Amino acid sequence: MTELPDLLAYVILLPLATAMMLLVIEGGARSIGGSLPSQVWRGLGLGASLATCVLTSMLWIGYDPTRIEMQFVAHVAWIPSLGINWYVGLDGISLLLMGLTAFLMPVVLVASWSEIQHSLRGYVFFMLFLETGMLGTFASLNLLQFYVFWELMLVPMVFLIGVWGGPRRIYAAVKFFLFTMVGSLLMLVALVAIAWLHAEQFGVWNFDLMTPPGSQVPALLDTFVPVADAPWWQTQSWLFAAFALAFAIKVPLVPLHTWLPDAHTEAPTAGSVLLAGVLLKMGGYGFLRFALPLFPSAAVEFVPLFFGLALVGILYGSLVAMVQTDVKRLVAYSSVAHLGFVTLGMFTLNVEGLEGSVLQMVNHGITTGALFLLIGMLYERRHTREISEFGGIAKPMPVFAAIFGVVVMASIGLPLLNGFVGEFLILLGTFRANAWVGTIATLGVVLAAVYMLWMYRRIVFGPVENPENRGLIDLGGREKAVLVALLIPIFWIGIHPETFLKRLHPSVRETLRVMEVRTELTAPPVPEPPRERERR
Amino acid sequence: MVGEAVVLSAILFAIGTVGALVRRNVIVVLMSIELMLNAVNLALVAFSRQWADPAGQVLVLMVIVVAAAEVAVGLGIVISLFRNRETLNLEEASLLKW
Amino acid sequence: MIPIPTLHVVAILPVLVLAMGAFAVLSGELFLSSRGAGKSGAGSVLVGVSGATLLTVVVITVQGFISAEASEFNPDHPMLHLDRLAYFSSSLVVGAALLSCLLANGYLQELRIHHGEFYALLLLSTAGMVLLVCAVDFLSVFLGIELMSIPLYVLAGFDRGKPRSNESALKYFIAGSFATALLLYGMALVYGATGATHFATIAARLDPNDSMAMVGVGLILVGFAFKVSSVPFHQWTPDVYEGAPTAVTAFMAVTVKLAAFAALLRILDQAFGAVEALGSVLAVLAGFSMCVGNLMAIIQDNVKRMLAWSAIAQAGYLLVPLSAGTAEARAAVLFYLVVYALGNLGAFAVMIALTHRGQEADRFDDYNGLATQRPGLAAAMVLFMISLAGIPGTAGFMGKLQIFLAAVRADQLPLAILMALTSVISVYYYLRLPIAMYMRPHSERPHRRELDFLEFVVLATCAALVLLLGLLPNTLDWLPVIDWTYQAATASAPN
Amino acid sequence: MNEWIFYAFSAVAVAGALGMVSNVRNTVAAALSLVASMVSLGGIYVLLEAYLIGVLQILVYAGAIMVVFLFVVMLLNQRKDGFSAGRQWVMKTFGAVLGVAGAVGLVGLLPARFPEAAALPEGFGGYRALGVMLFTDYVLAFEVSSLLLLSAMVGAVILARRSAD
Amino acid sequence: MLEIVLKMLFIVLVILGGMLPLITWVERKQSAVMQDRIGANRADLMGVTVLGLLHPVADVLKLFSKEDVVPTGANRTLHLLAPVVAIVPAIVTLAVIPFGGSYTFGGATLNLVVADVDWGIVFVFAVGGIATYGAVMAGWASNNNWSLLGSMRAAAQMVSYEVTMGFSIVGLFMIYETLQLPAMAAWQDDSFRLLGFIEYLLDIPLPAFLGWIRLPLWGVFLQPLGFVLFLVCIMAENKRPPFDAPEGESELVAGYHLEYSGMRFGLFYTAEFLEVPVIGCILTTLFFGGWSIPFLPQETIVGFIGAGFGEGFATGVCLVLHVLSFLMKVALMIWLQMALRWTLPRFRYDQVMDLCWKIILPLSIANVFVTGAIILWIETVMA
Amino acid sequence: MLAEFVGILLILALALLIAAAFLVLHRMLSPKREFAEKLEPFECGESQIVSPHRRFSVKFYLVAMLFVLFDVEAMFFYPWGALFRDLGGYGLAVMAVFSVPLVLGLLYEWKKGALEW
Repeated sequence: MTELPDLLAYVILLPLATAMMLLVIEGGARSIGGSLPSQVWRGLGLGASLATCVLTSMLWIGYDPTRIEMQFVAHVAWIPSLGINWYVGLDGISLLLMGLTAFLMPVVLVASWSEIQHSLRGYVFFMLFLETGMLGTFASLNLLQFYVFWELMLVPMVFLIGVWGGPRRIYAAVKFFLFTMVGSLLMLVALVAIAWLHAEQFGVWNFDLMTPPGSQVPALLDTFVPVADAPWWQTQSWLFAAFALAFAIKVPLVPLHTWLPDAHTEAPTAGSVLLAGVLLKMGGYGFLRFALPLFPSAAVEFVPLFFGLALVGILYGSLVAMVQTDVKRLVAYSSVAHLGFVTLGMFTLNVEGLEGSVLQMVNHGITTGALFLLIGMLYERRHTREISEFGGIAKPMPVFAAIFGVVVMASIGLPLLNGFVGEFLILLGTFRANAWVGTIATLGVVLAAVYMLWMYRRIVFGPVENPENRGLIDLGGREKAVLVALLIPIFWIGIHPETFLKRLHPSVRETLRVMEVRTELTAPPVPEPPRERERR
Repeated sequence: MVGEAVVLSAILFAIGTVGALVRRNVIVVLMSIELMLNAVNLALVAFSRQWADPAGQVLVLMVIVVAAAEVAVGLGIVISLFRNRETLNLEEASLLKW
Repeated sequence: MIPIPTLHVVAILPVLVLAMGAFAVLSGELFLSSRGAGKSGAGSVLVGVSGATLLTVVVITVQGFISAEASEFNPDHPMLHLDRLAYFSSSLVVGAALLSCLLANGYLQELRIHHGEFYALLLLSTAGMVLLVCAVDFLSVFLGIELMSIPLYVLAGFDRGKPRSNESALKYFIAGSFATALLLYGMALVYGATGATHFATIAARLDPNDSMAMVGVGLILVGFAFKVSSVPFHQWTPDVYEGAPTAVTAFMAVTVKLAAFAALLRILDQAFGAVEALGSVLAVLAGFSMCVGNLMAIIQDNVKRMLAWSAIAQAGYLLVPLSAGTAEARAAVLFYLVVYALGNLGAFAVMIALTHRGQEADRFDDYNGLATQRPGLAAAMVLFMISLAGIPGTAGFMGKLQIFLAAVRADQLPLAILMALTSVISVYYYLRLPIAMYMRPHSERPHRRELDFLEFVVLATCAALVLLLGLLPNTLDWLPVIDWTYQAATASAPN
Repeated sequence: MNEWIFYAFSAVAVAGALGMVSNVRNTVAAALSLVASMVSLGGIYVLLEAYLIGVLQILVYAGAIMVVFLFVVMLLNQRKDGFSAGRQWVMKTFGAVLGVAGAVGLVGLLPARFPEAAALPEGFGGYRALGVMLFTDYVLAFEVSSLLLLSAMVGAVILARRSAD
Repeated sequence: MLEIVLKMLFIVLVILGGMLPLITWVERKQSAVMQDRIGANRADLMGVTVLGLLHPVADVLKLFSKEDVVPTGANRTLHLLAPVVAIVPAIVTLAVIPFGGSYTFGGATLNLVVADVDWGIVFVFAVGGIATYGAVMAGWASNNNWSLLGSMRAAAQMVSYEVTMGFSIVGLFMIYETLQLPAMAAWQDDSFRLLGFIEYLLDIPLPAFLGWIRLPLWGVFLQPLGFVLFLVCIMAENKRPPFDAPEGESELVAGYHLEYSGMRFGLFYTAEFLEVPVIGCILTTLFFGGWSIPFLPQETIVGFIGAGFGEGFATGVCLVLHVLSFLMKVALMIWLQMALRWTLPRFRYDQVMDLCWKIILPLSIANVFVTGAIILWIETVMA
Repeated sequence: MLAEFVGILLILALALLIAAAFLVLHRMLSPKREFAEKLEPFECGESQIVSPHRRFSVKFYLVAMLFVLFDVEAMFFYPWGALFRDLGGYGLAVMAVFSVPLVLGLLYEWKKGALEW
């Protein structure tokens, strides 16, 4: 496919490698009494993330949208005795989300150029660490490798929130960490359980999701997971529930969402952007990549539940967003609503819904990211996020108001902007699946318009009542550059979504096909009796 | 007689256990533990008689050795504690909460 | 004429070397301390001697593990059986002892209790542990436990000017000797039921329906539960850990647990294999330990106490595979022991490195803002904490993964789920130190003390191994730890 | 005859043990009643044909270990437990109940009848039989016990020594 | 059973009823002789003083008629028990002392020891250990500073010397190959050519007259160092001068029995004096051949007399001779103790302890190994 | 062997009997004229100032501790001594190994002043 077979590995590991290199150099410098200037850290960090971005675009270019199988696959034994391999590959879904990640990272680094002043070295280190974690999560095709990246990314995120966040940062960081851990550890148990099932059926230890090209080793997607007539922990429902819990917390679905407003509000701008932009997507990605294909029957079983939760999320998120006085919290709750759409789309289990869902994830990443950046810029100037403190910002900051307006419109889902395409596809899929659900979901779109526009009006329009707002300076060059970089995809997706959809289409279809095949699987493929248990 | 001896050892062991758990005077607690060890020895001797196997008695010898070593160390600890705290009451001696 | 037994000294070489080392240290202490001046120099010599001794023993046991030749001291009447399990556990125990021994140098000097006896007792205790992990006879189990414990009681009270240290020693002593009495009574009852003290014979004669024998087995289990501080036999742990000098806490928290678990592993496997009910008993103990340990650890405000409760919880994790009893479960136990040792030793090493002018850094507040003052130490602490919490990329994750694998395989899934959930709780308190170090403002406490070279060695070793075992536990040709644990776990009994 | 001697000794042993555990006022008296208990246990050992153990029991337990206890009691010279009376009563009752329950439970789990004891070889329980076993089969235990004693010696000196030199 | 009771009564009567009163007299008289004075001679029965031999009787009468005072604050039970605990071990020790050999009359065997136990000597040590409690209890129960200090000293001294006492005679066990006291005595019922092994070593026949130089095969000749050490230990164990630091009048008034009067004191007093013949018995049995008659082994006597008067009579004569020999030796040992007691000044307490731990203990341990080496060497040479 | 044990029991009984007899006779024969001053603990003519309930020097403990440990050691020496000739050189070696730590322990006590009075 490409000249560089390990391009994907370079993409994933480049940020971490840079971080480690910086750390080593710093350690060496410290030991002889010196120190690496923090600007070097920042520069190299930005450089690394830009390089990653460039490499990712090479992936983008090299990706063949006509093929359905994984591309850029690399499969290297890592811990063979446990069936853990370095197994990465891309399909359209991963490609989009990786692209989003690689794109947001330099943007965020530039955006936080002035915000982060103390412990800059640590900040750069954790950002790069985080980038590797995120990229690795989206590319992993070995379940344990996925788990490793999934958890690994938590650590830098916790530090980003906890060290550089707002006044209640520690509470928010711990809450974020604990919520995520609950789900992921249960997922680990389920993961081990399915690996055992696999081992009993095939006699091989393997955590690979699918068999890599050129190999005959059966992988987890070949495993028969019973629906009934088995110990409870071997049934699809329970295993799916364990996976779903982890992903639902991350998404987040409504009863499990409480960590999100806190984390978003307390995190520094960059953290919020990455949380909203990338981390939340991992939940959705996890459903699509692992939970649905592995346990299709259970997934179907659970559809009503998830529809319900998604609808509740949409409505609840919107309603709560409406009463927020803190802009950042408002956006955070709007994320809950948006991600409700994403979940909804996913569980329609049809092509439109799934495509819309993935696209909406990207959209949300960009628009909400942009919103957080904008709020951050405001915060840098006023050191408050209370809506009531603002009003009439349009006068001192016209450029800001304009861009803010575009982004708000995108978030609402105005046609020709990116939000529209995603939401439209999702609603399409939903109506196909269940008209009632679709109707209620549409209500959510309206609500989104209400709270977003209301918020925009209160901040941007009206007279400048607060004297402090009078002297506000409009966006500087760096800030403009950042925002413009974000506006490009907003318009691109809105105007020409085909660029993205054509890459998504085969992958989504393949996912649905796999689900169908596995639903029809009714017995273990190789009737091998379980090994005699050696008991003491 | 073996059976009776084992019963006796069980009774002594129970008494010792209760003493170690209930009493609060460190020295009495240590003595109760000694009593438990004695009950062990009695059981071992009885069983060694039962099986006509001197191995049990070798074990008793080792228990005696250990009892001696434990007494030396345990009372040394009591003395060093007493120097600093002037109490033998386990509950009074509680800078550290249980 | 009495038949003179044939003795194979090679089988007790580790113990012998350790004893010799202890003698050398003790005579060194006598000889050097009479000189009066040059006391600190004397200390370094003694650290060197004991370090060299422990290193030698590690080399011997590792060599034994590689050669995989089982040996017995007295083949006609084996009390020790050195197979791969024994070699593996011994090298683990002695390795951990080596690391904690290196930690003592700087620490004891800061506390002004740098006496040579410390090293002598440490070596003797280690000798006891080696005996314990090689034991295949109740007699040697008992002697091993005692030789391990008695020096430890003393070490816990080593800082005898401090009431806390005295109390720690006293509590440890009472709990320990009480446990020994229970253990012994159990041994006596099992001996009464089977007429044997040798594991293999017991296994052959043990009748699971014999109530007396079962009481004995239960009491033995309780005795070990005390040693590994499993709930409900854990009450002594936090106090003892907190009160003892940190270097001692490091030593006993790690090595005792290693040795006791390794011995328990062997006893359950080779002597009580017939007792099916043990699995569920152990499972119950595991469940309680995990819950209580993790919950109690949350409310501590002292780092040592927190680590003590966490050690109780970790004992619970270790009991999970132990209750499963399969070969892979035994391997998981051994692997997790390595993980446990590294994480705890590392954490204690950081605490020790921060001890300054007789003041220990054992409260969470002492760590506030440490990251800016001692970035290296803080980073190391974070690494050890996330390893103990079981975050991927560290050894702790691999350990938990292995336990999950074993538990799920052995139909212990509820236990695995409980372990997962309680691990989440543990994350909360493990995170407290990183939070204090990175996210809170500086405390008044001066953290400055030159890092002792030996402390650096320990920290670096632990950190490197935590990462290596977390990322490449079985990949490197020279460090296939998982393979080793399997080889050790499947080493079979002699007869 | 032997049975009656056995029962007499048992009675003394139990009484001595109870006296030790229940004497809350005078630690010296508690220790002395434990001595009585131990001496009669020595007699029981002899009845069980563990002759050497019997005399060693008296030599070491009664004659040495308990002496150390007495020394320490007198050294610290504490006559009373320093323990409130009400609490004392509660503890006593609790202890008694616990003890009776424990003993009954433990005894109940023992087999009702032991099989007839095996025939004893010549010289069983004498120093020769025991010594041969100790110095050949169990020579390791013998050697290790000296390490145990060494650590106890070192430990006791460290803990009790007056000055921190 | 009857046999045991008779043997028991015999030894208790001889030692307690016969020797003990005599010793109290001898003590006074011997000291007087050694200090060149007359000594106690005032007790008279209607003018008859018989060299002061009535003093023991007077002593007993006096002790019985004194008031029994228990000081305030004393623990009455322990105060009463202490003298009992002090005297019982001294008497019980007699159970394992062989005051004669083993004699066969017809089919029946008469073994002149109350209890011929496998671990006789260990029993002596064990019982000696119990004696410590007497002193401890007395001091504790008296509620008196001097008593308490005295009892602590007494106990510390007794336990210290108990250890070294044990070590000092391990060499003997190695030679005798037994722990049984009768067997030890029987082992010594022989003699050896003093220069025999030199002859053997050098492989030159020595002149015949040198071959006649024989020594009884007694412990004292085989283990001279052991004997000295043991003697010191056992005397210190008895706390009599020169090892009477626990009751040193000049420092502690009277030590642990300060608060005792009347027969309660009498029992302590009796115990201490009873120890003297008991020690004599032990020393005799261990080091001086017990009941044996030097150069005249039992077979020789029985063979010699039996030739004329029949085996049974000969054995009877032998028995009587042996018992007399034993008592004579014991008397000699008593004299030895008296002589030492009145010759040596009292040790300071620190000297007492130093002597025990720093001199006797190392020496006796060394003695064990040297003895072992020599035995091995001799066995190799002989083999 | 048990028969021999009966001898010991009998002599024990006899000894107790003698002691009891002495005390009972004394009780019967002695006068009883008590008054408070007489019953005061003897203190060389002074009234008791220092209660005997004070602490002693730790040296006593150290001696007792040494005693108990060496007593246990001696416990092994007795049967060993009696068996020595049967064990031969092996026995000597075994005991030498056993004694090394103990002699070292003794030296340690010595040097550390635990034996100083």
